[in-house]
Amino acid sequence: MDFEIAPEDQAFRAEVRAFIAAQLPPDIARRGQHDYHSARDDVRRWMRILNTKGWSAPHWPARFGGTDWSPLRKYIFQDELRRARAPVLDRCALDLLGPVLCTFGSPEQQARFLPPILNGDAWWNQGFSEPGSGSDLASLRTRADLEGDHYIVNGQKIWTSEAHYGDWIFALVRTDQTAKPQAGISFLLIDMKSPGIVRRPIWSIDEGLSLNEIFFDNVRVPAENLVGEPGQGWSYAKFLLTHERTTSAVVSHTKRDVDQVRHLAAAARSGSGVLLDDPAFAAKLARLEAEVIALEWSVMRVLHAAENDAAGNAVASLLKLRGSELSERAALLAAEALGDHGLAVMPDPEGNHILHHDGLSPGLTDDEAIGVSAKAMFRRATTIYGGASEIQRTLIAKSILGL
Amino acid sequence: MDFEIAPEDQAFRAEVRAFIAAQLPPDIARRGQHDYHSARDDVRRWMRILNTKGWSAPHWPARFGGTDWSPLRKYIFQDELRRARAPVLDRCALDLLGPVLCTFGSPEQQARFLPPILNGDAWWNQGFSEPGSGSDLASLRTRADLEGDHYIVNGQKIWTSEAHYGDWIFALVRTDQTAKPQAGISFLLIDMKSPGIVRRPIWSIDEGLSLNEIFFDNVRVPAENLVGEPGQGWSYAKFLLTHERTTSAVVSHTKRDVDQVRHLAAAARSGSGVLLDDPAFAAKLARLEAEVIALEWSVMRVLHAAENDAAGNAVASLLKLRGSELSERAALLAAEALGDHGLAVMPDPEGNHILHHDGLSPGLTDDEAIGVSAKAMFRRATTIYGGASEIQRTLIAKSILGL
Amino acid sequence: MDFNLTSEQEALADSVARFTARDYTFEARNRLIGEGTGLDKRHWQAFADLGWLGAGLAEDAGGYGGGPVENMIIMEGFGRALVLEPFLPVALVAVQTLAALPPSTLRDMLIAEIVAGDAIVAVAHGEIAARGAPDYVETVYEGSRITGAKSMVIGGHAASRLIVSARSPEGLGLYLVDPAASGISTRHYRLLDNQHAVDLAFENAPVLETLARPGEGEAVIAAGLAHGLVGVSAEAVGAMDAAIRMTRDYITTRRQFGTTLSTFQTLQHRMADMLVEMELSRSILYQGIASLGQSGVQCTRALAAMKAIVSSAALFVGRNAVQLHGGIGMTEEYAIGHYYRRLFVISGQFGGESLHLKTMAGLSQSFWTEPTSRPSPIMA
Amino acid sequence: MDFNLTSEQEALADSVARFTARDYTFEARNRLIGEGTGLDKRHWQAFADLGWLGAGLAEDAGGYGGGPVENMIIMEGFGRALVLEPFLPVALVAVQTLAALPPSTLRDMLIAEIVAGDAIVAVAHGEIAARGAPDYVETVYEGSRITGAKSMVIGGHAASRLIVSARSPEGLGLYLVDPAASGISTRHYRLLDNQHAVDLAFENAPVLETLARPGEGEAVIAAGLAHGLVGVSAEAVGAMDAAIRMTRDYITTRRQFGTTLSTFQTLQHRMADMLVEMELSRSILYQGIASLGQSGVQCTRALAAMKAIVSSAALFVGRNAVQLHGGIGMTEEYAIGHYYRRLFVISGQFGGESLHLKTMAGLSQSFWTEPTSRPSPIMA
Repeated sequence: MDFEIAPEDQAFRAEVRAFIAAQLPPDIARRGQHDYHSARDDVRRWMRILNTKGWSAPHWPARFGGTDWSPLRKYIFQDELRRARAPVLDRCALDLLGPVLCTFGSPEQQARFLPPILNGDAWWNQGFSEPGSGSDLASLRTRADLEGDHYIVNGQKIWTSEAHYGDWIFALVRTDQTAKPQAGISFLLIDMKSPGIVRRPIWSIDEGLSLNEIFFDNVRVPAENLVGEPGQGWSYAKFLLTHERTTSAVVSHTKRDVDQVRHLAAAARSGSGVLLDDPAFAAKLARLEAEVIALEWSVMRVLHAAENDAAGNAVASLLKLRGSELSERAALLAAEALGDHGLAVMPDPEGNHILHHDGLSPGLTDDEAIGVSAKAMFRRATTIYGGASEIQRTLIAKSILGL
Repeated sequence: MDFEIAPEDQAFRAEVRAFIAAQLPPDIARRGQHDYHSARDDVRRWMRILNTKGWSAPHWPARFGGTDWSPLRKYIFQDELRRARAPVLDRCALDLLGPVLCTFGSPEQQARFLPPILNGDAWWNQGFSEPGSGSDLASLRTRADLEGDHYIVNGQKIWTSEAHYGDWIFALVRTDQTAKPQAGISFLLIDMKSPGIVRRPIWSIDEGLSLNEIFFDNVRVPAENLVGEPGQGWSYAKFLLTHERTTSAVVSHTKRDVDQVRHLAAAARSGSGVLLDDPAFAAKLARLEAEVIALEWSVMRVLHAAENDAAGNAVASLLKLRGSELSERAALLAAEALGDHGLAVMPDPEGNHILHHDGLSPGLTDDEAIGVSAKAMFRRATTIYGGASEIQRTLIAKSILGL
Repeated sequence: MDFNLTSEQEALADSVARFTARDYTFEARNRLIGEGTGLDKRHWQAFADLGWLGAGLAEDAGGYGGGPVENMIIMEGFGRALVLEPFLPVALVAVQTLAALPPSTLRDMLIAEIVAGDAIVAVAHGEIAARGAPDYVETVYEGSRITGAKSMVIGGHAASRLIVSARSPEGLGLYLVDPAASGISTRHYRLLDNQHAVDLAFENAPVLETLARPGEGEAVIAAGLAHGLVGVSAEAVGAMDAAIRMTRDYITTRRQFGTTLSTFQTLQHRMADMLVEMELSRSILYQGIASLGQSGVQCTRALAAMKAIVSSAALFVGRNAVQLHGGIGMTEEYAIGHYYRRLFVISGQFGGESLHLKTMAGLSQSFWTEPTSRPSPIMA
Repeated sequence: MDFNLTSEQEALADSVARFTARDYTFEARNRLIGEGTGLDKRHWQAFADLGWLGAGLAEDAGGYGGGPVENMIIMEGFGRALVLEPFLPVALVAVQTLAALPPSTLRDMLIAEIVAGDAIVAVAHGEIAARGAPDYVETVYEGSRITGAKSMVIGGHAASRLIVSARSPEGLGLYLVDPAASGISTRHYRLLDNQHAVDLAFENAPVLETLARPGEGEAVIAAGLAHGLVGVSAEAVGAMDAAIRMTRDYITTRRQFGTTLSTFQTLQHRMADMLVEMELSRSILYQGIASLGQSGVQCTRALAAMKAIVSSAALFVGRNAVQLHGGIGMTEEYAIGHYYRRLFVISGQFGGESLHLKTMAGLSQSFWTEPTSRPSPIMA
């Protein structure tokens, strides 16, 4: 056993940090301080910069434009991006679709779809959830019927993140109505400009827009856009959900949030002093910090565990459960740090993410404070999406404890 | 609505307080400060003093030696007993058996069994739980077979509190093997001196003795000792468990414990100051205190609610659930206040409650500190006995929320 | 003690329920949010016409003879319906602050105007650095002018008059101020629950009248805040109760994995815990009301305990109501999220759990302290 | 980084498991408790013979070349079996305190005697008012004499020598003391988990030798305590893991309401949470070990975070292990209650959660602070 990070990996971190510091455009960096979803243009610009360095998708195989970094280095890279508050990239394309295409896609699909992702040109959405299917994906009903060399897609997807940006969507669709629920599902790539697609924004309780509903009405999709084998969609979905075992911990995000809370609390007046010196608040922050440390070291264990290592799997299972809880707690604590203003709606100064265009704002000037209350509200979703905490506990009880 | 306590009730409290102050023997009062189960002799002496005043069993009907006090006054009386740390009386006899005998007992049973209870002469045990029945009472197996004018009792009871003191036991026994599980159960009074009874002490994790196992081997019990109708034992048990809807909150005990924590923390050194001035500890204590206030006012609501009032029942359901949690938390906080010594075994200076007679002790001299760590351990049981917290939550979900 | 509503109180509760059922459907409320002021003048007139603006005020102070129980009934009903108008800051905090002043023509006139619905008066007392602590005031009164800043004055955007607290060497005073006066700048914003509030900056701003002289303001403002704490706690109880019922109804109908969500034991137990939090909040709310007639220290402890419990319960119930709804609970278009937003704001309003625990810690009262003969009751 | 045991470490873990399986059955442990010292001389000799007393010590300091990982392996195994002997205070705290001293004949001799099992040396550092804080020492060293009091010296009842920390104007010094010397009174007691400890009172007690001069003791004692913190956390992980397995086995066999307890979803989820607490404790334990090579502040923060997590996890797992067992979990004669008792003591040992959160709060480190070039590593 050796728990030290090797000097080469520390040097790698320094290299990444220096690159970001030099290359991240200042205006994007400033917007990154705000707790809003990254703007489409910022993501595109930043992806192109990363692409010039070959760092758009480090976790893809090198032959598809990725790298051969170790799991630890891939983690360090993401960690430094979060530290710098670089734009949050198109995770659906990079983390979900990319690995599936690299593994199961045809050479034509790989050649056609992967490069635009690397260059930030195509934004992808994930079309899994449907109304009524929630955490129970096998019950999905969107159908794709083969007619000649096209699938005709009908149905509805929901909770589609960033679909208002989306150029393409990879969707689970039912191509065989007679097979068992999980066996009739295929993995289909659909151009969002196709006739018959309607998007409906779902404003969320933070008054922000990231979720959408998508309706498919006789949408024609070329049969060549089906990935892998028909009826294998379920196994590809499971592949992508387990492929990245540590992302759901969002630990680098939460580390950044803890630092943010400290920054805000050091500036927040509390009586004649500052909030960071209030023992009760400081203890809450310290507790959060300790839990985040424990989470990060759990990530380290998973990064270094073999794929089929039982202990590694056990630890991986807790990452989403606790990572999501800490993510929300960090956001709530940031709002608490702002006191009265943490209870207020703070519109994005760039004019995005506005449901009610009333121009009202408490007028915070600290970039770190902007959007904090929206984040506190939005993070309520963390323990719901991607398998609710209740589902995670059942998984842990059954798969690890054998209950 | 009126939330003020009437002046007459406040005067009543003052009267009770004055009586206890004048009558509680100093040696008993001092032992009352220790967090150990009350000694049999202390209970007997104190019951006789209360009996001279007619206050042994205020909640019994007046014609059986009780009082016609309002529910609030009965509560105030118990509250003042706890405030003074008077001995904890034989609750099985007073709260459980008494009401059953007053309601369902024959005149002969009432005349024979009630007066010795009032005078502290007879100590009663409750014989409900059995190995394997736990929270599932209907599955009990101890049988009583009628032979002539005697029942022959065979079986085993467990978790019998204070059975090492017991003169008599009221037990649920199966008198009809053919009836449905709950219908074949009767309520039988058994003299603990009967041949065929063996008691086995069960030392608990506080190294104290309050629990016992009782084995019945062909124990002959006169048929006249069966209370009410054969086969009605289940309904009597339900009657007694719901008769006192507020006792399970143990709120006066916990109030006393909160004051104890404050006392200990004011004396406990912490660096160059005292623990009570440590903001983190003070906040924990304040949180506990606030929850106890909420619990006590929940008790008030139940005391003033009609028996069949749905809202009152809803509140009554939470009393055991939260009362037990707070009871343990108060004990844990008292142990924490003692620092290193809260981790130590503290033998009762009177020589009772000792499992390992090794004479070792951290030598605390504050009567309020003695037994604190034992209490912290013993209170682990509060959320288990009398219907575990998990059972209580299910009851609330089903009976109040209709889930 | 009597925990039952009188017939008049029943009638008041019914009246509130009828009003909200008719005028405060979720759709109607959404329309009001869209209008951008959080205040419908017809609603406000209805509050006046129905007597609610003076329902919790003694007759000799210009009210309709009720007290904190009447306020509780209204606020609980408003909590159930997520009423947006600044009833609490005006009809509870401002009115009870005024009522704690010695009688005077000015005081009586202000109360009469508020009760009639003709004036909206808000109390500008809290400051950003106070974080809810009632006794921390930096704003200064000197030479008939006020300089300083006040934070999150709910309803302040609609107020024709402000009651401003400010410090002098002799102590806290209260001043009547015209928000349109020179030297006052206003920042209007929306809270997460769609209530409207303002931050105010005073730079040598003139006062119209002195309401409480320096050193006399502390007790007066404490009385107003005490009613505010009770009112917001009652509102929380109403909102929690409604959120729990809504969640119960949702999980008993929503099907997943071939059954309704309500059959899952962990969800049942979560709902039991939510119910417990709500009922404990209601219990300690009653205690808070009882404390309004008690001496200063006892009242301070009681209200701090109340708000500490209510703050944490509000967050717990609100968060879990969304959790049990799943994705739909996160949407603007579904009601439960708005309950969470209201409960979130309530959790921090008048100070959060930490502040009130700190207040309690500073008092160290035994549970059995004799109620003394009420030396300094917090309300008249 | 490598999270796998080396083959030597695997062998050590197997060796510990074999020893505890043979010598530390629950019945054997109960017999040892009955004997009343918490120390079986044959066990201690076995620890020496198996090389465990020096397993975590570098060769040049007189050990067998291992480090904190070896200590972790032993302590985790001891935690699983609830070993009673004062291995942690002697082989970790005392040995590592000595190892942090500059080499000297005396130091090397003491280490050699401990490693050989010939001497039991305990560190008398904690004081009742310190509540676990490592830097609070009132005990005074003046004129070659010690006056003051030390609290909960685990294993102190069996120690032939004590390392006592005491304050002089120049700072903290460490002194070798004969516990039988004049001026020392000892109070021997048992902890709730059946470990034995002593409180010591010094009244002008003589010292045998000065180990660290005034002002040089702080860093030395910090090194010993750091290893103690890591060791007790490893012990907690072992005890939690064993308690979780035991509880899992119990609820999968125990029947109630016509089914096994393990079919109830709330119990499944509780067990999941218990497992999560244990795994997070293990993760942060690794972090704690990694920190031993880092600079003072980073190490202090890391160890405080570790113990804060472990303290609360130990209580949570211990309490719920008993809860899920029901009544039988409360009995002395059943093993799970002893796990709770051990985990309860661990939770408070070397300071509880509150203390360590306070320590962290005083540091305010960013997560991305660059590891500097190790200016003042906590261990040699």
